[in-house]
Amino acid sequence: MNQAEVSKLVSKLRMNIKPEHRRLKNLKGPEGRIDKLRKTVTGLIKFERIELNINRGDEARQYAERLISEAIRHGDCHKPTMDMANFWLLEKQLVHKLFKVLVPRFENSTVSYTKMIKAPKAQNTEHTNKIVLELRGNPYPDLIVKQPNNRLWIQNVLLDAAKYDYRQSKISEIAANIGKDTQLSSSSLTANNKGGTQKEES
Amino acid sequence: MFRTILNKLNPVELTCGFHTTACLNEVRLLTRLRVVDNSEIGMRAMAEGKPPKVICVYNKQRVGFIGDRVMVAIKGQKKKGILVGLKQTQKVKVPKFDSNNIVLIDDNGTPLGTRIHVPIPTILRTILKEKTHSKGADYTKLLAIATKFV
Amino acid sequence: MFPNSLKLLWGALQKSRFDNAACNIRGASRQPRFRPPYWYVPKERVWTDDYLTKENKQFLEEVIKDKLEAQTALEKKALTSPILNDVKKNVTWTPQTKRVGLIARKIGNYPLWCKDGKKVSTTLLQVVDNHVIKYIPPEEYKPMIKSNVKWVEKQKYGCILVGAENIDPSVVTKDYCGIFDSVGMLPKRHLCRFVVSPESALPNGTPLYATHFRVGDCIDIRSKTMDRGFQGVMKRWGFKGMPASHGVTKTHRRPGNIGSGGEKARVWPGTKMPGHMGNRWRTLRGVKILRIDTKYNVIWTLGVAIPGETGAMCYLFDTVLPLKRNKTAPPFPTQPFMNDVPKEYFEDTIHPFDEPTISYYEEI
Amino acid sequence: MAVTLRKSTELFTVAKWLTRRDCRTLSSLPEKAKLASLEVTEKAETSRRRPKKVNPLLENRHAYPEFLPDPNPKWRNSLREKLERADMLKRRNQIDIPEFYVGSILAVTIADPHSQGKTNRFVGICIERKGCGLRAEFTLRNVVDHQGVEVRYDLYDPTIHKIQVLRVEKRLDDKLFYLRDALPEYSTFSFDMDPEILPEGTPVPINPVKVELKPKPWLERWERQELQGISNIEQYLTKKDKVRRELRKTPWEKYDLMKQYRKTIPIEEQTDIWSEVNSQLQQLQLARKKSTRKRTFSAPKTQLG
Amino acid sequence: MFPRFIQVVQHLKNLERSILLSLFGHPPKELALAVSVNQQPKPTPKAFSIHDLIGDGFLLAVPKFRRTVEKRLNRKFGWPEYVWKPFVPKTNLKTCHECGHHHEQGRLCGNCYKKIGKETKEIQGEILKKLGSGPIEQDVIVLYEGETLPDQQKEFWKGKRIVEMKKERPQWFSKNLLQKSTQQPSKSTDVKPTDLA
Repeated sequence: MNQAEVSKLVSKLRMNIKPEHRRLKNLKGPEGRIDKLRKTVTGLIKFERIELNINRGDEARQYAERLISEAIRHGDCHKPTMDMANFWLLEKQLVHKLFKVLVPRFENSTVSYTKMIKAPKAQNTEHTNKIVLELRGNPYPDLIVKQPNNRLWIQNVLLDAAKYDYRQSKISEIAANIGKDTQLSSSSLTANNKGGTQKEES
Repeated sequence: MFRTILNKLNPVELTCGFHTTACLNEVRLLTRLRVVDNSEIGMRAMAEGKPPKVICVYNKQRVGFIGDRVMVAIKGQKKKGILVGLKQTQKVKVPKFDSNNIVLIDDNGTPLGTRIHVPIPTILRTILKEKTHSKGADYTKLLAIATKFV
Repeated sequence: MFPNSLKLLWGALQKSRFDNAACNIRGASRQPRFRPPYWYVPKERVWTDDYLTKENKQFLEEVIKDKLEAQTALEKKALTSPILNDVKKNVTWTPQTKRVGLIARKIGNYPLWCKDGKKVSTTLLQVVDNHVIKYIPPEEYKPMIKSNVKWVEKQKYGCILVGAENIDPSVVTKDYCGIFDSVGMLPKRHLCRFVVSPESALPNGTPLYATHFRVGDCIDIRSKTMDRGFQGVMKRWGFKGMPASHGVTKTHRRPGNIGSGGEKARVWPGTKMPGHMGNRWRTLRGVKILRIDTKYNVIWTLGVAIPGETGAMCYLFDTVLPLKRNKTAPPFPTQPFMNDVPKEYFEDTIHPFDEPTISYYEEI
Repeated sequence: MAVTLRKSTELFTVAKWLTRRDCRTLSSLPEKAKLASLEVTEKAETSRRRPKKVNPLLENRHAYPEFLPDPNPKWRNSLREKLERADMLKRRNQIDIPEFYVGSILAVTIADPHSQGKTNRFVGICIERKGCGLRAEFTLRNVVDHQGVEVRYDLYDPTIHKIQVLRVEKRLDDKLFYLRDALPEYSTFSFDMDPEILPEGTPVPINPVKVELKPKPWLERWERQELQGISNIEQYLTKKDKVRRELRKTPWEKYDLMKQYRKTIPIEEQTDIWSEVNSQLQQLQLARKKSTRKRTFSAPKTQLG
Repeated sequence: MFPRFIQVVQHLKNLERSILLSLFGHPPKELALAVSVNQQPKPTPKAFSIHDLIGDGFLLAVPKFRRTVEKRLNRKFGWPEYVWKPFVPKTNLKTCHECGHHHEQGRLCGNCYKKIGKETKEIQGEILKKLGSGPIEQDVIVLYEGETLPDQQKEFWKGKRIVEMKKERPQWFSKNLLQKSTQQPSKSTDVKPTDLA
């Protein structure tokens, strides 16, 4: 059991982190891996939405999140953070973007700063796994459109009916139990509950 | 031969390319030890820069631990000794020393010297007492000539 | 010819969908040798986006809440049932009796110190939401594997289904939910059967606590070992491998010879070879309990050799080792909930941390 | 263009907005002027945006690092960590485990069944602290009778009677293993050393002493570890050593944000941990202060090692 | 008369050729007048006999034992837990709520993504053109042809830069930046079938 490092303080990332990093395929070893990721992080900050392979995308996502959280935590007057931004962003105009655009955008955010969604598989490509990586709050059209009007969908209609039945039976039971002994109520309640749960699997 | 002489002359400039990472520092066959009592043979061997070499460790593992009996080759003679301090990593609360220390004894367990001039671990007291029971020799005489325990 | 092969193919395809250990097909055309018991049903359901409305989601939560209430009512009923309370009058514990066990989660290791200053490593096992789901008497209990043909006549043990860790009913299949629903419980993440003698039967819904075992008792722990994947012989069987140099090429970690010629010129069954290592059920027997926390239901056991990673599920039951068995009667059939239990139990040799520092005195 | 909206009067805004399309084609000059004015306001805003205040609870992490769990998610479990912390606090209530750092000089008294008085006292400089929770350990080093001795202790071992800090200070490095290869006077401390008590409220001093190494052979390749506390390492290095040192350098590791993240416990989790144990630790600290006040005050001497 | 003569000569030539072939193997070349002395006479091919093949016993490679049905099927289809040779039907296909195309569970719909990706590329190009190579200090808002800015508070517009697309807003791209849908829930309750017959 090793001691945690105490010299640095970091903010918690709002995403799942694997216990170990991925080794991206490259000849130069760990240095080459970092170089690869630098390019991807720069691209992500520049374009705000990119499509790439899952392994590289997921790794780059973690680094981008860390970079933004460091920028939010320390601001642009902190020299090590500026040094870090200088290292990770290959195009220097993006350093301005990080501190002047992204930091205000994500300052009060309670969710992760980036989003990763699996892209559709192209035909005859069983093994390539592409993703779309984007910054939240980008000006592009949404990738996933939430359906607000789902009341008439089959599962909701069925559940509405079940809810009605459930409430009715409850009311009738209370009415019947007014005069009766209260001890019996629990067992009959359980019997009635079955209808409700079976609907859940529909 | 030539290289060793050169090394002695200027050890910094001519260090050979052996690895210098941390090793286990075990006491096993042909390990060089340090004699820490004032027996004549031991003093002379250390002064001449010819420390004794292990030629047998008397236990099952053949790796020496604190209190184990070893046979050493010292100044062309075979002598027995007891390990009283080890370089290898020890258990919690047991001291670890910067050198592998040995006290020379004869077959009955009587130390050849009259004084030990470095500290020895207190756990040795218990270990030697236990060993004395099982063997014929009495090793606790060694404890009597110790100057300091840690 | 054609329809026949199509039928076979279809049958095989259908079978291949179920990834359940019980439904494994042995070859494309063979029937399963063992019929699994009825509680072996697929648990994970295919996940779909339901797009439920807000009201309907609330309704589902309400139903679950009602079910939880019903479950607590069942618990109370079980605790006041005559089986649990009148036990001293009717049945007594004998060394041959088999009690029910517990399902626990391995949550980590840390050291404790004995009263003589010795440090011992311990493993912590947490008992979460353990409930008796059902008792199946000997007449109805049909074990999957029968070693003896006339076992049914000789059968003297029933079994108890124990579940651990409540989960949301909507994340498991309907079949799995039904097992719990039939006795009025919410579904549990883990379900296990313990073979018990009929005296130690328990009513449905009885909660089980860590105090089911006593400090100083020995238990057997069954769980799955760490999955190490496909491994070579050096790691899997501890072979020595071959030298690093002296003309050895490309065979440093290989097994070498696997048999002799002549009549034995084939690979003998059971030869130690590379293959999948770990992820197997293993039982560690005779593990001593050193400390029990009654508030969080945590058991400290001696040693770190309990199979599985941190977070693995373990099945705990009384040891079968003849020398380490219970000599005196343990809580039988189980320890019911009590308000005035001490917060922690310590084994006699263990030094509690809130006791003063250990010192030694000269023997006189 | 968007700048036009930021004019105060609404009517003006609307009018501008309506004519926006026509204005756009004229030139970019007015736009730039407005941008400049905007920059001033932005700058004022950025200067206001200061780094957030650090929670004072988090400062505990230097003095009590063993309360933080191992960051490896394989071994994390909130309940186990909680029980472990409770046990640690129970032990801390029994004996006073003071605040010390690598480089401090400690005197440890343990109950030893092997020694004659059944207790044993050892004084030395702390060269390493490792492990978390109840496994926390520290190593003391001293040179006794020209023989280097190191003893490892469990911090929460119930046989420890007393841990006394003789001098509290930090060194330039986190691990002082190089003292094994340094001249013996840098790790020699007398057993009857008097405790030096710092005046209340002073920060922990950092001892800037740089040790001198003995010539090779060494136990480790100290030249590759970027150690601050060694003064004369260059004189022993060969050309090859220097080349190798350059080859083995990993300058990118400094920027590996996720590597740092995987080694640390995030602020949010640390805050929970420290708020759980802080009140008890404060009480213990107060009790310790009371006891130290009784002792005589002695000024810290500047001393070798 | 003349052609018939030629025919006869041709026939005679053929006859001669066939005789020579049967006697000396290959027919001699057209200009070779004499048979080469060195040429060895080819051994006449033996008549085929079944005994050449069979010899004393029957030695064709044939299976010695019958393969069981189980083995045959396993060979044909593989083993479901290890290698399963036939195609496995996908069970995780869903219908897109937007366009009705099929897509895998947990992935984006291919049809919708194509559309969105194209639009994204266009906007990205437009933004890059607008922002140029100077330091990027402002957030961007995308407006389409013939659109006005939505009503927002002043703070909302502070430090934003407007990027205009030279085309109409696509139908599916929500205009309102806060509400993420273009469709309002319909209030009519009656369901009328349309486009019948």
